[in-house]
This record gives sequence, structure tokens and C-alpha cells, in this order.
Amino acid sequence: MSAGPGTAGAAGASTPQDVDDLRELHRELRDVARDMLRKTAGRTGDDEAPVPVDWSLLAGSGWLGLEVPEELDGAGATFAEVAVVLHEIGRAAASSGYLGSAVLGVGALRLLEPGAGRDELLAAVAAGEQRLAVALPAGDDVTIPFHVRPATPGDAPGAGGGARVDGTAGFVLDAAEADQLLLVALDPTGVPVVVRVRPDDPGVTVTGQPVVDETRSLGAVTVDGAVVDAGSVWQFGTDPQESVRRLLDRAALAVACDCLGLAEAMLEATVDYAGTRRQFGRPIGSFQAVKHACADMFVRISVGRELLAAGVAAVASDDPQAGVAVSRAKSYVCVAAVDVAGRAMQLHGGIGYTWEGGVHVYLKRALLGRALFGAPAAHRARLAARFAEPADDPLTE
Amino acid sequence: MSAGPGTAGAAGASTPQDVDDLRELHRELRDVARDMLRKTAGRTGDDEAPVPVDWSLLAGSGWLGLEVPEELDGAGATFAEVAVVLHEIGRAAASSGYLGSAVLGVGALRLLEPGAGRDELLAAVAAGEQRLAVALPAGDDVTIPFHVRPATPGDAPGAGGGARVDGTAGFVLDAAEADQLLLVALDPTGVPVVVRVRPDDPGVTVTGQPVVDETRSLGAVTVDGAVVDAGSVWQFGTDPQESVRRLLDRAALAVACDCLGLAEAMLEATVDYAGTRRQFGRPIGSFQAVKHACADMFVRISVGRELLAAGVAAVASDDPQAGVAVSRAKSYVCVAAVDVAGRAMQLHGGIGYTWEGGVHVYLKRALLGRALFGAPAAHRARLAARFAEPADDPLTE
Amino acid sequence: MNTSTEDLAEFRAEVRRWCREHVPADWRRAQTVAGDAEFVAFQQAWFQELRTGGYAVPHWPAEWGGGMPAAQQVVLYQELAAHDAPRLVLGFVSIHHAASTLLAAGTDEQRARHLPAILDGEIWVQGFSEPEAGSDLAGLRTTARREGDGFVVDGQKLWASGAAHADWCLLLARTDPAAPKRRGISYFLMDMRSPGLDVRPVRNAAGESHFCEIFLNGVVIPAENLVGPVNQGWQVAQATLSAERGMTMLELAERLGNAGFRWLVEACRGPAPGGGRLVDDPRVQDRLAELETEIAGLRALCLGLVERHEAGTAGPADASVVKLYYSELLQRTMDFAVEVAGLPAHTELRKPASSGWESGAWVLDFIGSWEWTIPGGTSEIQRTIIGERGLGLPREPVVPA
Amino acid sequence: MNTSTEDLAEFRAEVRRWCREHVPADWRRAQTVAGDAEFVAFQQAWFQELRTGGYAVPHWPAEWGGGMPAAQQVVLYQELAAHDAPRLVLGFVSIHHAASTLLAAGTDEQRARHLPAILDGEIWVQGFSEPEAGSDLAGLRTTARREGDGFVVDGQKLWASGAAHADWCLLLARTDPAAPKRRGISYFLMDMRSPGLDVRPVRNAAGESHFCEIFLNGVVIPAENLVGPVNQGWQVAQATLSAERGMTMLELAERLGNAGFRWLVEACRGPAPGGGRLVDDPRVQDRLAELETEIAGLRALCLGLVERHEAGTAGPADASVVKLYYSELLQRTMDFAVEVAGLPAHTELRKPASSGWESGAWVLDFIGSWEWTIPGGTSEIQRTIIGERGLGLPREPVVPA
Repeated sequence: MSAGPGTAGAAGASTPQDVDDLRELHRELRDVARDMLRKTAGRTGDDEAPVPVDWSLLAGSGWLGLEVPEELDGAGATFAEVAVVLHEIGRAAASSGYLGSAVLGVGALRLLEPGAGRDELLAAVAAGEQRLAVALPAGDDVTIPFHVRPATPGDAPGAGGGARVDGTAGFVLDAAEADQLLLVALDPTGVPVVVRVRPDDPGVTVTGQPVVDETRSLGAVTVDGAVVDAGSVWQFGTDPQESVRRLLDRAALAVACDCLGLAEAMLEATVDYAGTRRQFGRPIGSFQAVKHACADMFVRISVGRELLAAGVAAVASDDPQAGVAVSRAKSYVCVAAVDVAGRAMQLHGGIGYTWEGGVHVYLKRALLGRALFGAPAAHRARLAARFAEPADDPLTE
Repeated sequence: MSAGPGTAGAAGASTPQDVDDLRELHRELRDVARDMLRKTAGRTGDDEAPVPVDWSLLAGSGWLGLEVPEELDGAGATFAEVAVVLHEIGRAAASSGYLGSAVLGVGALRLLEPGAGRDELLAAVAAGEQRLAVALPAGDDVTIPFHVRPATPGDAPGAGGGARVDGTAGFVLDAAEADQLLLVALDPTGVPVVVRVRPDDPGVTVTGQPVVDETRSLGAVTVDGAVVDAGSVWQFGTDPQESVRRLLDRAALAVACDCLGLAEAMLEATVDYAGTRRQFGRPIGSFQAVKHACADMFVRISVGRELLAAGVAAVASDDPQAGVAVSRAKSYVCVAAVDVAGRAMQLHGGIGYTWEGGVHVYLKRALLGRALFGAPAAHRARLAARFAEPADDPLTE
Repeated sequence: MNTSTEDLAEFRAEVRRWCREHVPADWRRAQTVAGDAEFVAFQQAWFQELRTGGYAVPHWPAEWGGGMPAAQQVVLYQELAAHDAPRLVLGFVSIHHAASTLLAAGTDEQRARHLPAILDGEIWVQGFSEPEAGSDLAGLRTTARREGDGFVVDGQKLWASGAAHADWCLLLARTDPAAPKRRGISYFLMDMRSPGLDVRPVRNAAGESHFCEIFLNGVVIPAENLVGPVNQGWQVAQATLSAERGMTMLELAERLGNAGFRWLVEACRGPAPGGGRLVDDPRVQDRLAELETEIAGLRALCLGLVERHEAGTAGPADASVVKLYYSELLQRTMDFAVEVAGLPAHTELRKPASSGWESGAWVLDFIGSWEWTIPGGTSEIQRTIIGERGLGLPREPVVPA
Repeated sequence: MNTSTEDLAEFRAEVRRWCREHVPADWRRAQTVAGDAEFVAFQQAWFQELRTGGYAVPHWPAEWGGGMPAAQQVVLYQELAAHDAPRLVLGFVSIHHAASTLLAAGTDEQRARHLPAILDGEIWVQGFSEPEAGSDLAGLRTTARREGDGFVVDGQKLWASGAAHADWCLLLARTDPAAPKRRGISYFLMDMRSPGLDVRPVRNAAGESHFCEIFLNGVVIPAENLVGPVNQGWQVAQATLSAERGMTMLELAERLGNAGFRWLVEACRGPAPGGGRLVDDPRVQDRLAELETEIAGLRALCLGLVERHEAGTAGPADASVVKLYYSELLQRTMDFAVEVAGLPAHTELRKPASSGWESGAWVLDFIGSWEWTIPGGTSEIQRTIIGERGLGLPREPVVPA
């Protein structure tokens, strides 16, 4: 099963030569990532919990700054390249803070008005010096979780000119390991902004939320009357509501990239196993029950790959209609990943059901991915809103 | 595949001996019906349309009066026995007016207040002398389709004391062949009643509605200012709303019986074919793709049979909670029948897709059955209404 | 030709203009009651209309009158579907299977003889399946015996769609009965006016009779009508399959998305039986969104297959993936359409000739969807191909006879 | 004992009374953090509690302390589920598999030795599966060599649930290595305190360690512990399977219906993330109604199997139908539960010991459902059994080795 169709998009490429160059670039990035992750992912510590990929390795790889502009010592690439890394992290079911820092953190910062504070932070993230987490709605309810109002001296001594933040967000990716937290908040006029706080700021509490999927780190962020200076309340560069939506789309799509990667890994593992495990005097892969199930997995993954490629291309090129492609990719790929991982467990037979066999790691990660940033039903509901009235141009392009 | 579990209910039986006797009776009834229908069903005329089972055969079999009391020359049996006949008619995909007359007609009459006119008609139906059709809602919309008000001389000369009927009902089973029509109507106070008209009464129009399933006869009944005498407006014996509901439940369940029968026939035909048709040097039934699909059909049918038996027992014993069992049976069995017939077409390969192969007759009948008297989604919605609030006794018995 | 966003938009505008001017008004009603002759005449006329517009064979090489980039073909098929243009049903085998076979494996003479003729309306039929060789083409029994300057063919073909109107036939016949099953088969171009040939229509499950049986009794085929080397017919047939699949599917995927699915949504916008609209029912919305997503995936998959085929990077099971996925998605979509359309859908007794696989006569469309899951290698066979060729899973062990 | 409607109502009232008085309050919390010893003690105590009530082995023959009609058992299991009684997890093999084997194929001495002991808390484990014999028991490699008055066993067993706490083991071992695959296997009762026996827990996908490997090195089993004739062990195992299946499923079906599904509905009645309640969402309603219907079918199917088994009319694949259907329905139901429960469901990191397959820790329950679709013959194997034994379809041809 080599890299098939639709390897993450070709945004920004306008000539066939550009497209080919980009494909080649992605192939290299993918090979390097796969190789690195094979060596480091999947290890467990004394407590049998997965050991995260070494942060210095991530920093050294340059992946943390893929989307950071070159002038801030980033790679000046797009989400298309980030998607390649996410896909490989999913394939390895790797534990890492990549999503929180390099995908959501950088993504949020890039949506903000440029400024010294923001730029400094982007550069620090690219260099791996600062780890970020973004507190944004993680489930089906997309209510913005934090509120900001001007701080008064009653909030804190000498708080004049600063801002007071309140709110709470659950299931924040990579929160426990973050050096800084970006809170998506509403300002007093109801306009979304981003507030930067540190986990040890007074009034800020970060609590780990262990989940069945041990490869992910999630945390609850509670902010109770924290006071920040005015320079830590950042405005979005363009339409703030739209910016939040784009950030949520990015989060959903990032999880879909991960899920496609893990589904591919599960199909490959199942094909390998079915080719060697013998029962009734034959490799089990020669039985139609196994072979046809693998074929169905292959079809699901092939379709998911196309939908994901469309989503990645749309997000990477800042397509204003990206939400449609994102919701298609998120709903389809994340359902498919659970089904594929479940079939993988089934077709691995007894060994598939053991802890040692490792299939469960993928199934649990797929299940969490299905729930993160909008369950499939929520994304389908978003798509369905378009059906109520005829569109001006009904063509589905 | 012999008669499996749950062959239609044992309503009215209170000792194990009674249960055994009833089973034996049903077995005999089934064998006779199967034999008779094998000989007569499935024939087509010069226009290639199915020829209905000869009415005199039905009349002679005694099936038309199964539920007619013995004192009216019926068999004094219950819906449990009618279900056996319906099941066999479904197995044979037979074209017949049985549903209109013996199931809906007799069922409607038995819900009415006893009276000379009603009893006379029951006896005539049992003897096969009069064929009935009942105009009641056939789809998801259960609005009662006809209205009655006192006739005035303006309606017809000398109409005083009579009633005027208006309304229209589509997809009325066996309407075109009926000698008399029973219209489910609302009286001027909004109470459901049954009005008896004849197809050639002034103001009554019966139009055939040919459907893709050629084994069924459906018609639209339009009544535009027909005037009937007071003796043709019949009251329900107990709660009228409840009676209409019971009539609709009976209709839905009758179709489910038919669908289970046709699903069984399709599985048997597929198993026969798969055991003889060879491809790649083996009978195709030895391939897991075929074998496992047949196994799934068998499981679906086994589950459907149990749900149907519960529905039949509930209706036959006039259980006030019968609606739950009916909606379960209708929704499950009718979906299963379409899936089973569809798989049968698939597993028959090329021959399954020809007109000659005959599988299409079953698939079309299953599709119509799925839509008649409440689509699966409508029945599930009815079941789901019970989930909104905790019940007094939540046990699902 | 460039396929930048601007160029495609301009091309789209051009196709829209053309469609508004050339798609016959109200052809559906006429084609619903059309007899055979009317159907054939209408198809031929529409083909020439498309040809005048330059849209009849966009997928052919430029030198033969095509040369349209895949991205433009997608736009063309989208607009034809959205404007409810008639489909090329009668010429389907001619412009796809016959042409791709001739282009890939034919001689210069064969191409020169037939490709222009196809443009002028020559109709082809595919003669592959047989009573004992359904999904298992290796079981082929029709024989072609070398005799002098030609071959003499005896046997029987089944499921030959459109044979009653065909001028020529793509024929597979066994030339070496002693060879192992998939060897010893040759590929011929057979003139349908040859003596010894008898065509009988077979009615299908939807009530249509476009499928035919072809009886072959001593039919003589000149040696120059052999395609590829003797006994290599199976390989020729396989080699052209992938190419055909991508190109035919490109159109069908856009039909499903921009005609079938769109009508389904429109139907759901009408009043529902119990009041309100189906499209406002969250259960219906959920299913529509799911189907639209799957169709979006199909469309991308088809375009991807064409592009990879052009680039020479198509995988060995890609064509099977597309065929299997389209077949079952079409079936699921039609099943849902039947369900939401309720009882009235059952009164549509004929689907218009010249329409797509989703004509809006949903019950017949649903039944017609088995024409996709059975012929041309059943879904079961496609899964085996995907498992073995696509994933490299071990083959079913050979059973001693 | 009669099973008229009135009698059943009275019996139900009696069980309800008993449950209200005897089901331990708040056992879930304690069992969620329970260590191994606490779990065993709790199970043993609960078993004796049930025994005192007359509810521990209702399915056993009257002479051994059971004799409850199937209709009453259904009521019993309904009420135990509805009152969220702990399940008999530890004693499951003892009261079902061990007992039915002894009753069907054991000697009088074996029955007298073990059935009362089981009532007193003797724990059994099933030693069937092996590394090379998962779904294919014919591949069994553990050997039992005749030596003097007994057998000497060497080999390895896998997936032996509860072996760490077991007193006795139902063991299949090969006594005639030369015989064809399914012949030459014998059925033994093995004392788990025998020398040469080593038990190692294997952690399962849900993180629990009730499965074990059993290593057997020269374990001696006295000849009197043989069940049935030598070399007929496979047949003995098969014959008892159907009986076990019906009885065990009767309870599990009621658990799914009256505990698992009911909690799911209750969970859907709580506030939904975006406001409102899930139970008012037509998409959720539709799925709940579908699952409830399927569970109603399961419950009827299980009762039917028990009744047909008692009447001697059970079909050869009935047990497989029930196992397959339950397994996949459990899996579907748990999958849906995970989906509607959203992110908070993922924070439930342990399911209470002594709970059912649906504990309300939905993610772990969903993963745990593979313990039903894989062990005891995978779903794929069940479909083959149904196709071949239930429908008489031809067997897979034997492949030359």
C-alpha cells in the first residue's frame, strides 16, 4: 500500500511543475517523519503509559515552525505540510505536544493581528522554546468558554489598564505541558479575542484530565479572576467570529489527519497479520471473510484520503468555504477510523484483544478523535444546514 | 430451514397442551396454504402481469372467514391464524384480495358495534360472496381521510335522514376488485366511524393506482358528496380513536407477516441457488462471501420472526399495548425483507437481475411493504415517544 | 490547454451557454413513452449535437477529436448533469470500451476504420459474459476456430447491453481450448450483420430490455479483426479496463452528485406527508449530509483515478475500488430515495429512456442499481480483486477439480 | 410450577422484594476501585446471597437446586438487571459451562463431587483455546499422554478467563496425535492446584487482567477426571455448547435490555452539550428505537432457544445465531453509547468489577465488546457455522496441505 491518491493537497501551487515539486517535498517530509516516529513512538514507561516523543526531537525536526513565517525562523510552509506530519503522528499513534503547540498554537497566533508579542511567541514556538495550548471548545458545543473585562483595582492591586479573565474549558489538548495558554475569549462587547496566560498565573488552574486514550494529554483550564496586562489580550486580524470558526476547522481537520494516519496503520497491520497467521491450514487472509473486510477498509481509507485532501487544500489556501470540506473530512474520516480500527481488532483475533497486541491503542485514539472538535453528527448537521434552501449556484464543485 | 422459533403466537392458549394444539393447527394451516399457493401463485397472464389467486379457491379454503365468528359461518379463529395465511401469501408473493377482504375488511367489521347489517356482511365475506376494501390511511400520514355530515335535500333528492360523505384516500388495498368499500371517516363531532359505500354509488369513484409491484392491487377512492342511508354509517364498538389505531396496527402487522414470508422465500431460493451454481470450480455457496451473507439473512429473519410473533400475539389477544410490538415488528421486518431480497438479487448474480429470474417480484413487493402503513422511520418515531420521560415501570417485558 | 481556476470558470460559462441553447426541452416526457426507434433516433441526434459542440468524446486523444484535460471534463459533466442533459446511453460502449480498446491495442487500420465511424454514430456492444461465465470470465465457452483467413465462432453471449442496435461487437472467444483457463482467449471485433448471428432481448429486473443474448452459429470473423495477439484476449481486456473505468466514472459520479442527489434534496424540500418538509427533519438531514459527503468522496476518487491513469501511477485495484464504491453508493442513495419518497414513488412505472442511473423514478432506479453491483464483475469479485491485487493478500487456494 | 401471567406477576413481586432487600447499596463505587481479593470476596458473598434466595442456579435441574421454568428465569434476570444487582462474573463458568458439561456428560461421581462444591463456591475456568488454536479448535496442540492410572498433560492454554482464581479447569487436550484433527481430543477436569501448572494473567484491550495463560508441564490428571470417552472430547464440548449458550444468554439479554439500554436512555434524558436533551433529538430517538427493537428481538430469541432446547427442537445453528447476534448488537449499542456520551465518556478509566458488559463506562464497554465478537469462536466462525450447519451450504473445500 504505497502513498495513494490525494496526498495532502497542493495549495499555493499553480503550475503542474509546482504541484510535482510539492508532492516530492511532501514525500520527503513524510519519509523523514515516518522514520523518526518509528524509532521513538510507541514506547511505554514504567507505569506502562506511553512516553511522549522527545520534545527536543520535535524542535530539531523543524516541524514545530512549519507554518511560522521564515522571517521568524519558521519554514514558511502551509497547513498542507503540517497535515503530512499530523498524518504520520497518527500512523504511529504517537504521544506528543505537536497538536497543541504547532497546529493550534501557531494557527491561533497566525490569525491574530501581527505585533511584537505575537511574533516573539511564534519564533519561540518554532524554536521549541515555548510550548502552547489553546483553550477552545473541544466538543459539540462551540460556545466560547472565556470572558474578558477591564480589570478594576478590586480584582488585583494595581490592575488598572489590565484585563480580568474568567471561564473554564475542558479537554484542552496538551494543556498540562504548555508553558503558555491561549484562551479564546469574548471581550466585553462580545467580540472574540485571544488572551495569553501562564499556567502559574494567579487565578489560572490547569488540571490533567486522563482519558482512556493514554496517548493524548488533555486538561481542564479554569480561569477565575485572573488579571493580565493589556498586552496579553490579542485581537484577531480579520473578522473575529470567522477567525474562531477557522481555528475550530483547523482543529477538527488536524484530528481527521491523525485519524486517517492511524486507520492506514491499522489496515497495514491487519494485512500483514492476515498474510502470516494461519488457521484451518491456510493464511487467514486467503479467506474471503478477511479479504473482503480488508478490501472494505481499503475503500473507506481511499475515500477518506480524498475528502481529507480536499479539506487540507481548502484550509491551507484559506478558502472561505473551507468549512464544508472540513466537515466532510472530519465526519467521514473519523467514523471510518473507528470502524477500521475495530475491524483490525476483530481480524487480529485473540491477539487483537490483548493489551500487548497494541490494536487497542489505535482504537481508543480513534474513538477520542471521533469525539474531539465535533462529533460526526455535529459536522453532518452543519453540512445539512445548506440543504434547507436552494443555493444560488447549486453545483457541488 | 424448517419452521423455526416463534411461529405465529399462541394467543388464547393458556395451558401447554393448548399451546401444542395451536402449534399443530398452525402447522397444518401453513402446509395446506403453502401447497395451494405453490400451485396457483406466480402465474402471469398474456400481458405478463401476475394472475391473482382464484377467488373461489380462497373462498373454498375457509381462510376468508378465519376471524368471522362461528355463528356467522366463520372459523371463529384469531389473527394468529390469519397471520399464518398472510405469511404464506408473502412467501408465494401471491396476488390476491385476501388483505383487503379477510384482514382489513373483517378486522374493521369486528371492531364495530354488532348489528344486523354488519353481521350479514361478515357472513357474506366469510363465504366469499362479497369482497371488501377498507379506505384508511396507507402511508405515514394517519389523518382520517373521509368526513360525514347529515345529508340535506340539497345533497340528493330525498336525502333526509341519510348522510353525506366526502374525502379521498390513496393506495387503498384491493379497492378495484371490491364489491363494497368501508371508509374510515370522521362524523360531524370528530368521532371516527365507518361508512359503507359501493363503488358504483353516485359520487364514489375508484381508480386503479398501478405500482411497480405488480402483485398488489391498489386504488384511489374519491368520494364527492355521496349520500348513504343512516344504516350504512357504523359506530365503533369501543373507543373509536383506539379502534382506528388498532385497525392501523392490524394493517401494518399484516404487511409485516407478508414481508417475513417473502424474506424466507428469498433466503431459501438463494441457498438453493448457491448450492448448485458453480463458479471458479466450486458451488458459490462454499465461498464465505456468499455463505456469510446467507448467514446474515438467516439471523435477520430469525430476529424478525420473534418480533413478528410478539406482534401477532399482542394483536390476536387485543393487548392494549399491542402498538409497541407492532411498530417493532413492522419496522424491523420490513427493513429486513428489503435487505434480504436485495441480497438475494445480488447473490443470484446475472440471473437475479433478469425479469425471468423472478427475484425482482419479491424485491418490489418488499419495497412496497416497507412503505405501506407506516415507513420504518415512522414506526420508530412512535416507539421513541416512550423514551422522553421515565415510565412508571420501565421494565421491557 | 490550461486548467487554472480562471480558465475553468470561463470554460464552465461556455458549457452553460451551450447547455442552455442545446439541451432539448422536455425530452424526459417524450423519452418516457418512447418506442425503440424513437430512442435510437434521439440518442443519435443528441450524440451529433454534442459532437458539434465538441463535447461528444472529450476523453479521446486530441488527434481523434478529444484531448480535454480531466479538470475540464469534470466541469463539462457537472454542467451536463446540472442542466439535465440526456445521457449517451446507446453510444456508451462505442465511445468508452470500444474506443479505449482500439486506442490501446488496436491496429492503425482498425482505429482508422472505426474511430471516425463511431463519431458518425457506429454503435458497439460488449460480448464478454456467458451463461457459464458470469463473474468468472475464465469459464468462457464460446470458441473461435481458425479457418483459412479467419475465425469461425460458435457459442452464446449474455448481458450484451444494446446488442439489438449494435453495428459491431467486442467479442471474447476461446481460441485454444487446451490452454489454462485465462489463457487461450482472443479478442475480436465482430460485425453484427454477420450471418449466423441471432440477437434476443432479455428483460431485466426493472422491466427494460436493453440486455440481450447473442447466439453465434458459425459466425465468420476475418483475421484482421483480431485485437492484439491470438490467445492474449484476456490480457487485452484487463489492460483496457482501468482506463475505461476512470473515464466512464468521471461522468457518472458527476451525474450522481449534480443530478441524482440534487433532485433528492429538492424532493425533500417539498411538503412532507405529515406536514412540514422532509429536509427539516434532522434524521433526513443527517442522511443527506452523509450521502453528499460520500458522493464528494466518489467525485474526488474518480478524478484521482483519471489523473493517476494519465500519470501512469494508478494502482492495480484502483478501478475496482471506484467500481465497487460507486455501485454500492448508488444503491444506498437510491434506497434512501425510495424510503423518503414514500408511496407515491411506487406509481412511477417507467423511467425515461436516455436518462441517468438516477432518473427520479426512484423505485426503478433502486432496482436498476443492481445493474452496477452485479454485471462487470460483482461487488464480491471486486472485493477479491482489491484484497489480492490492491493489498497483496494471499489468493484463494486452488481446489483440486 | 406454573407460568401463567398471574403466577409470573407474583414471582416478579417476590424477586423485587428480594432485590430491594439484598442488592448491596453502592457496590459499584467499591468495585470500581476494588483489588483482586476484594473482588473475589464480593463475588463469593454475592453468590451465597443469591443462593440463599434460591436465585443462584435457577437453570440447574431441580434435583441439584434449580428447576426454575424459563419464563421465571426471564423475570428473575429482568429484575436483577433493573435493580442493578452485581453479576456473577467469577462463578460464570462454574454454574454454566462446568455444570452443563457435568450434567450432560459427567459421571455420577463427578456430579456428586463437583455440583455441590460449585454451590459452595468452587471456581472453574475453561481451558480450550491455545496460541495456535484460536477459532480453529482442531489445531489444538496440548497433549495428554496416558501414563498408568492417569494422563500427563503438556502444553499451553490461552484466554482462560478467571484462571488466577480457579479451583478447577475444563480442559481439552489431544490424546491421539495421529487421529484426524477434530478426533483424538479428550475432555478433562483438571485440578488447578496440580503440580506443573503455571498461571500468568494477560492484560486485555480494556486494561483488565482476567484472561490468563496456563502453562502445563507434566501435569497429572487421574483417569477418573476424564469426561466422556477418550478421544471424544470435541464432541462433548460441542454437545454442551448449545445448552450453555441459551442459558447464559437469557441473563445477558435481559442485562442489555434492562440495565445497559435503560441507562443509555436515561443518559440521553440528561442535558445535551449544546442545550436541550439528546432524547429529544430525532436522530437519537431513531437510533434508540432501532436498538430497543433489536434488543427486544434478542430477548425473544434467547427465550426461544432455551425453550426449544428444553423441547429438543433447537436447530443445529441456533446457538451460533444467538451468540453472533448478541455480540454484534452489544457492540453496536456500545458504539452508539460512546458516540452520544461525547468527550466526558472518555474520562471513565475503570469499569466496576462485578458489573455487566455494559457498565456505563461506555468507552471501556465498547472495547470490551470485542471479548464477545472474538473469543468462543469469532463472528466469522459463527457465520460459517450458520451457513453450513444451519442452512446446509457446502463446506469450504479442503485444501491439499
